[in-house]
Amino acid sequence: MLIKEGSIRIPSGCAVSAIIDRSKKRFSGEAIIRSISVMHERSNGLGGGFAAYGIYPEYKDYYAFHIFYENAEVKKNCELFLDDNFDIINLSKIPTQKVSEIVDEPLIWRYFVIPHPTKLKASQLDEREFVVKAVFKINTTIKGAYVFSSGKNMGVFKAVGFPEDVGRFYKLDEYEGHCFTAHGRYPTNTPGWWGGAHPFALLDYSVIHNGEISSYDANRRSIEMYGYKCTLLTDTEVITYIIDYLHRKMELDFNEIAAVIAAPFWQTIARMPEDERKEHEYLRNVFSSLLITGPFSIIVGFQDGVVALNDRLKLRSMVVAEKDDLVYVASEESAIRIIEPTLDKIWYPKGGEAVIIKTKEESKSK
Amino acid sequence: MNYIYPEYEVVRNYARCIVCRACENQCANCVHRYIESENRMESKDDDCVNCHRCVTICPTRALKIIKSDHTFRYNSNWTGKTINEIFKQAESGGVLLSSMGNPENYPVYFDKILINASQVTNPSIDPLREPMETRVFLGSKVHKIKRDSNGKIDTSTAPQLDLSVPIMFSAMSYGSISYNAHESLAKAAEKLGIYYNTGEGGLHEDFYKYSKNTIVQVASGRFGVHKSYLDTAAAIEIKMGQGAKPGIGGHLPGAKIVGAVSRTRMIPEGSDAISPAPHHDIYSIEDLRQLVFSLKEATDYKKPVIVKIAAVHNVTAIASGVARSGADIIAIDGFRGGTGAAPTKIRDNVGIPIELALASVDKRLRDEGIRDRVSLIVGGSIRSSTDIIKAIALGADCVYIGSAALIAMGCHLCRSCQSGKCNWGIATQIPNLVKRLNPSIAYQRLVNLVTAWNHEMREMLGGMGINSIESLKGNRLMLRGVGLTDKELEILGIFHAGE
Amino acid sequence: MKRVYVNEQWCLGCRLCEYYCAFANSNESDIVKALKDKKIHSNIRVETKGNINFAVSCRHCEEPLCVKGCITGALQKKDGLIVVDKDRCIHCYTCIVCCPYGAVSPSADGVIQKCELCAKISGNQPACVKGCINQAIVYEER
Amino acid sequence: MKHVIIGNSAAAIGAVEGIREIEKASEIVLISDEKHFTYSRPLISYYLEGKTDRAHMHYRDYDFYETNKCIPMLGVTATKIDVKKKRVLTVDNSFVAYDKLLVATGSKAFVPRIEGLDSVNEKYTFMNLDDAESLLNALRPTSRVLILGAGLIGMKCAEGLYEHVSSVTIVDLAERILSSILDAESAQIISERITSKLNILLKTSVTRFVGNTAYLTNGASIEFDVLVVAVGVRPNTAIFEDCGGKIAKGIIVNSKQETNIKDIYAAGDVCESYDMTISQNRILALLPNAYMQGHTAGKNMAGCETEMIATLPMNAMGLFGTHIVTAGAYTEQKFIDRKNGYKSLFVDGDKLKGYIIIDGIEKAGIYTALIRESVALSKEDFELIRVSPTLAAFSDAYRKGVLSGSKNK
Repeated sequence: MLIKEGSIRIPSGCAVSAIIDRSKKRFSGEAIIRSISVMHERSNGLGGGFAAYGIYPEYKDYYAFHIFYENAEVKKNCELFLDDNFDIINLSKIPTQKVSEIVDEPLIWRYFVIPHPTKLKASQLDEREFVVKAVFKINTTIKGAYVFSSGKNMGVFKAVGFPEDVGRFYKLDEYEGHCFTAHGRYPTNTPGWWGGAHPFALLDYSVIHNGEISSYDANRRSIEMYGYKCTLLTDTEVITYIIDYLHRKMELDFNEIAAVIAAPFWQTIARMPEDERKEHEYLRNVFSSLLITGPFSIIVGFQDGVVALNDRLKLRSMVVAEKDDLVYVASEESAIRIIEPTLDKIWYPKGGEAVIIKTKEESKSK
Repeated sequence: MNYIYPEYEVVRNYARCIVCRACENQCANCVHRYIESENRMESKDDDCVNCHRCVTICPTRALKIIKSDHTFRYNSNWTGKTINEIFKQAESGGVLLSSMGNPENYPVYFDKILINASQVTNPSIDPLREPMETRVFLGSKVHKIKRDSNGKIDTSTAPQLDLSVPIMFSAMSYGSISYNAHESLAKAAEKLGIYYNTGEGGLHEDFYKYSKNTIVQVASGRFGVHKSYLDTAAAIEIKMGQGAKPGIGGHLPGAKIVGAVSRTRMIPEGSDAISPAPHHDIYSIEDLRQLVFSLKEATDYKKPVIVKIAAVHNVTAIASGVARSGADIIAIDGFRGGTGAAPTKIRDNVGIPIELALASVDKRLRDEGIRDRVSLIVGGSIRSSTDIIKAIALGADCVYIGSAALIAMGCHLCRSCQSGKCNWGIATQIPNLVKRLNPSIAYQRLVNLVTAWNHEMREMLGGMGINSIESLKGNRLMLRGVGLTDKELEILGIFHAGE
Repeated sequence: MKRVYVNEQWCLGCRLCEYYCAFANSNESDIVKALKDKKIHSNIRVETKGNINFAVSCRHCEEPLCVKGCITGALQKKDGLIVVDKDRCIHCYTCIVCCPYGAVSPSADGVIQKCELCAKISGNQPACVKGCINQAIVYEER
Repeated sequence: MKHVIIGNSAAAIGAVEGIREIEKASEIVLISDEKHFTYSRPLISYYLEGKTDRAHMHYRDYDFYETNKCIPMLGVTATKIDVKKKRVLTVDNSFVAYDKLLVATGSKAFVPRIEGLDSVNEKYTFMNLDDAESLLNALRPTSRVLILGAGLIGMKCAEGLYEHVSSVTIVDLAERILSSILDAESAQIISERITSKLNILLKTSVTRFVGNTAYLTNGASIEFDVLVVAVGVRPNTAIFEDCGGKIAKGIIVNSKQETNIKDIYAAGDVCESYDMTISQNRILALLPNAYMQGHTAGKNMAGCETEMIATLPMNAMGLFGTHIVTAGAYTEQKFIDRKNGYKSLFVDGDKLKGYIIIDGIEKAGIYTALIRESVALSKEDFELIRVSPTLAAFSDAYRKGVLSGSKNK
């Protein structure tokens, strides 16, 4: 029997794509499906998924939990746990449609929740940390339940299958959001598991990733010291936790995060002006175990934007383009041209260069 | 009557011997002798320590040393070695003494661990074409971002050691090794951008110029410790134990306390230098904390403090305690570590393998969430670039090499340091022998060794798809065990090959 | 010009340089065949006094008294190197009287011999330098 | 600049090489009454003996004149120096103009007046190649040779012709052979070694010749077939003396080899040297000395002020297989070592002044250097030096200077 994610580490290659409207104008998920489908050859049908931001405006103050259940028994246990710790505002099955390519679907449920005030107070944690702890608790202790999305006004939709099929399965064209990311997976030695598909998300952070990082276990063993538990043993998972740790807990901005995880080479740092050099030396030294080596192109989604980043050698392709307020990121230019043939600007970010795209509201507030 | 039959025989090929007498000139044990009346050389096997000096310099390759096939009646319980040891002790009434590392047949875990490489899904990296970084900082790395009012990050850290490659020369005192050996290590450390360690013998005034590459040691004897000794160093190491002889102190005989050695140690000429087994001001972990902070106080908190411990059974708990004692760096010395002299029985039976000690300490510190508070240096028979790769993947930040450095300089592991008559000019204070080690050669050989290892490490890193050494640290998925039990794999925290 | 220099701080007095020199100048390819059971005549000689050892060979002087004194012209300075034309030496040993270093000596057949920096022998380093086990003998520009 | 050198032997060649160290392009003319390419005079005894031949006697490589761009006028005798017009007149009445002139005319054999000498048919001197050729032609296996003079020339001549003739007799007024370079004991050692080969008659001289019979002062008479006169040499000063040059026993020069006449230099056997071991001027008719004087003169002629290095007598010779080296002056205080042949070191106060060594000659140059550099013996390990000449005996500073290359003179 083949072993699924969590019991063994699975390296994989992939396709990534993202579209964001900086003016926060919402648009249908149809475009992202078209974009990712062009890169069909980069996936092998063992995983596909999407993160969509701005899709739950009516519940924007609640954490939207998307959960896979193996069976109804598990669901019951999990809901008991949720009930115990959260006020559940709304719960429903996530709407899907039958698609012949998508099989073996688990129970897929969605909950809009807010931490139970007394429980939160008793925990002495901040709200977000409380949510993270709860997600880990479910994922590590309730066997057969898996929270794969836990942010506000955003959701992750993923499955085993080609991404375009996954999109149709979840009826993504019926959602409207201001930002979508998509992932087509090419794992190398597994039938794939629904939970193992990308994006991988924690709170608002979603990560899609193409590559196979060679620093995995160094990163994993390091990040696990800070309260994370890598249950999937995938690159994406560990990258997500690192980003969560650096952004949410260490309060580094995304440029600083890039200087940690895709740090410039020492020889480059040596040539920097003194202030900049000191800062880079500091970040590389203090967070040395969070340096990520090996090929990757990642797109991190967060509440108000996306960040695209390549490994420092740029061992994976990634292209960024702009048209008016829309910004596109993809593994291949074709995935952008298919939805927007005429672009204002297109470029290939250098290895280790974080491309940070923020919505205008967010930019203004800064 | 001498019960002991010579262990080695000098074999001279008389058809090749040109009677140049270089062997005679170079043997401090006077094994070779010129017979004038016959114009030929003769050897006295009894005094041969098998150091290969004569063999190496013989211009015609006329010499070799073989193990004597003289034997006792077969007995796998009472071996010849055991019988001879009893003979020796019955004769002398003394403790058996030995030098260098434990030579006995215990498992070498490094040799049962294999390294990964990239194929297809992840490109290997060619270190000749892409940067391959081996720079390492040692010191406490507390994750806490402080910013000024402009949002600029405060970049100050606890004091760090900055190494071009994660290799340092481990503590070997001036006294146990020669002036020239010390100079070679110091020069090589400077050239390589790494550090060497004074050991517990103080720092000769000539070597203050290498201070930025010098780690000074504070050991139980406190020899040669004074204000400027501490001030000049890049880091200070408190020696709590040594892998070759955990639990006991040191003893440098008065015969070696001559001239500059005596001055440097700050003890009278000819007096035995006795390092007590414990530090008599450290009887528990809180005492260690006091010493750590005394040293930090004395040096203005500008230098990292290393605490060196021997790998013993409860090394994890000890390391955890040390990590919480204020030390910036922990050095763990495995049971194969070298020594200038140790009681044979202790050297060969006390302590645990460094691989297991490292794996469990690294895990314990991570479990406790304090791994970043300290850096880990491991030593005790690091023999090759692959040992280093494996050690780092198991969780070390850096390694100490001692024996390997000595071998690079010419040591042939004859394990007779205690005699003080090192034919290679390393473990001796006899001027005529000391001059045999020309630092300009020895230093270059050290530089070559580390450079070569660095090349190999870069190749292996590149093979794993890693281009910076920090991504290897603790990256145990890069390792697989072969022929190890489940328990061993569990302690090492690695999978078996094939898994 | 590069010359052979001896740093007595490192000279161990092992005399291997003498043997490597004799071998290099022997026209034999095997050191045993070249030197076994023979009295060696080397162009470099080790001197010893107590703990002091050093080897001496021709200094290739700027103003070589041996060349100036040579009555036949057998000793010549060519490109800074002092060489012997063995056919022209008639064993008068005026050069021995002239050389302040004792670096010229009679060979087995009486003809004068001296260090020629292994110029006629292949290799970019004189044999004594290559053979010195402690780099006490160096070949360099000073 | 035009340099003219009268002479073509060691001093002349030294001068050419000295000039060329300084000037690459100036004109050099060599005038020599000998017709031969420059050759080594001391080799004539080896030539006689057959140990060398004409092909190996050239003092410098055959391209020497071309390489050093000098014009040799060989077989041309210089007859006069015209100091006013700065030119040298030659036997064919032509002249060669000079800016700087070197007189390196060497020496000639001294032939004493002896009654009946004229009547001797086969009589020769032994100074140059032509002499050696003539002598060789005269020799027969049956020849009985009589040599007047047991000095260096006489003894080397005797060695050279010994194998070719039936007997050799040497007559000398001195009480020992090689009296100018050996003391009594060393001379005795040599005498003993060669007594079976040569008939040496000392403390006597020839009073008259009658045909091929020589009559000695001690009453004996010697029948001979060939006579060689080797009683001594005299410098060829005539040409210089004629133009007003100052001479004593030889031409008087200063330490730059300048004579009293402007732009005229002298070097070699024709001039005097200052013998540092006796603190006096004297003629030191020795090849190394000639070369060095010539070399010094040459450099000065080319405008590079150079002083002659300290000069002392030095001799090295092989005689019937025995090697003898000597140097300096023989003082009263001496240290004799008879372990390996014979060695006598002559000391004056704290300085080594001279030595005589027979057989154990290796590294003798170290003794020479001690003499030349007036080394204070008390500062070095003289006990060790006495046993054998070794640099190990010198003080650290001296030795390191020598070995480190700071003293490569």
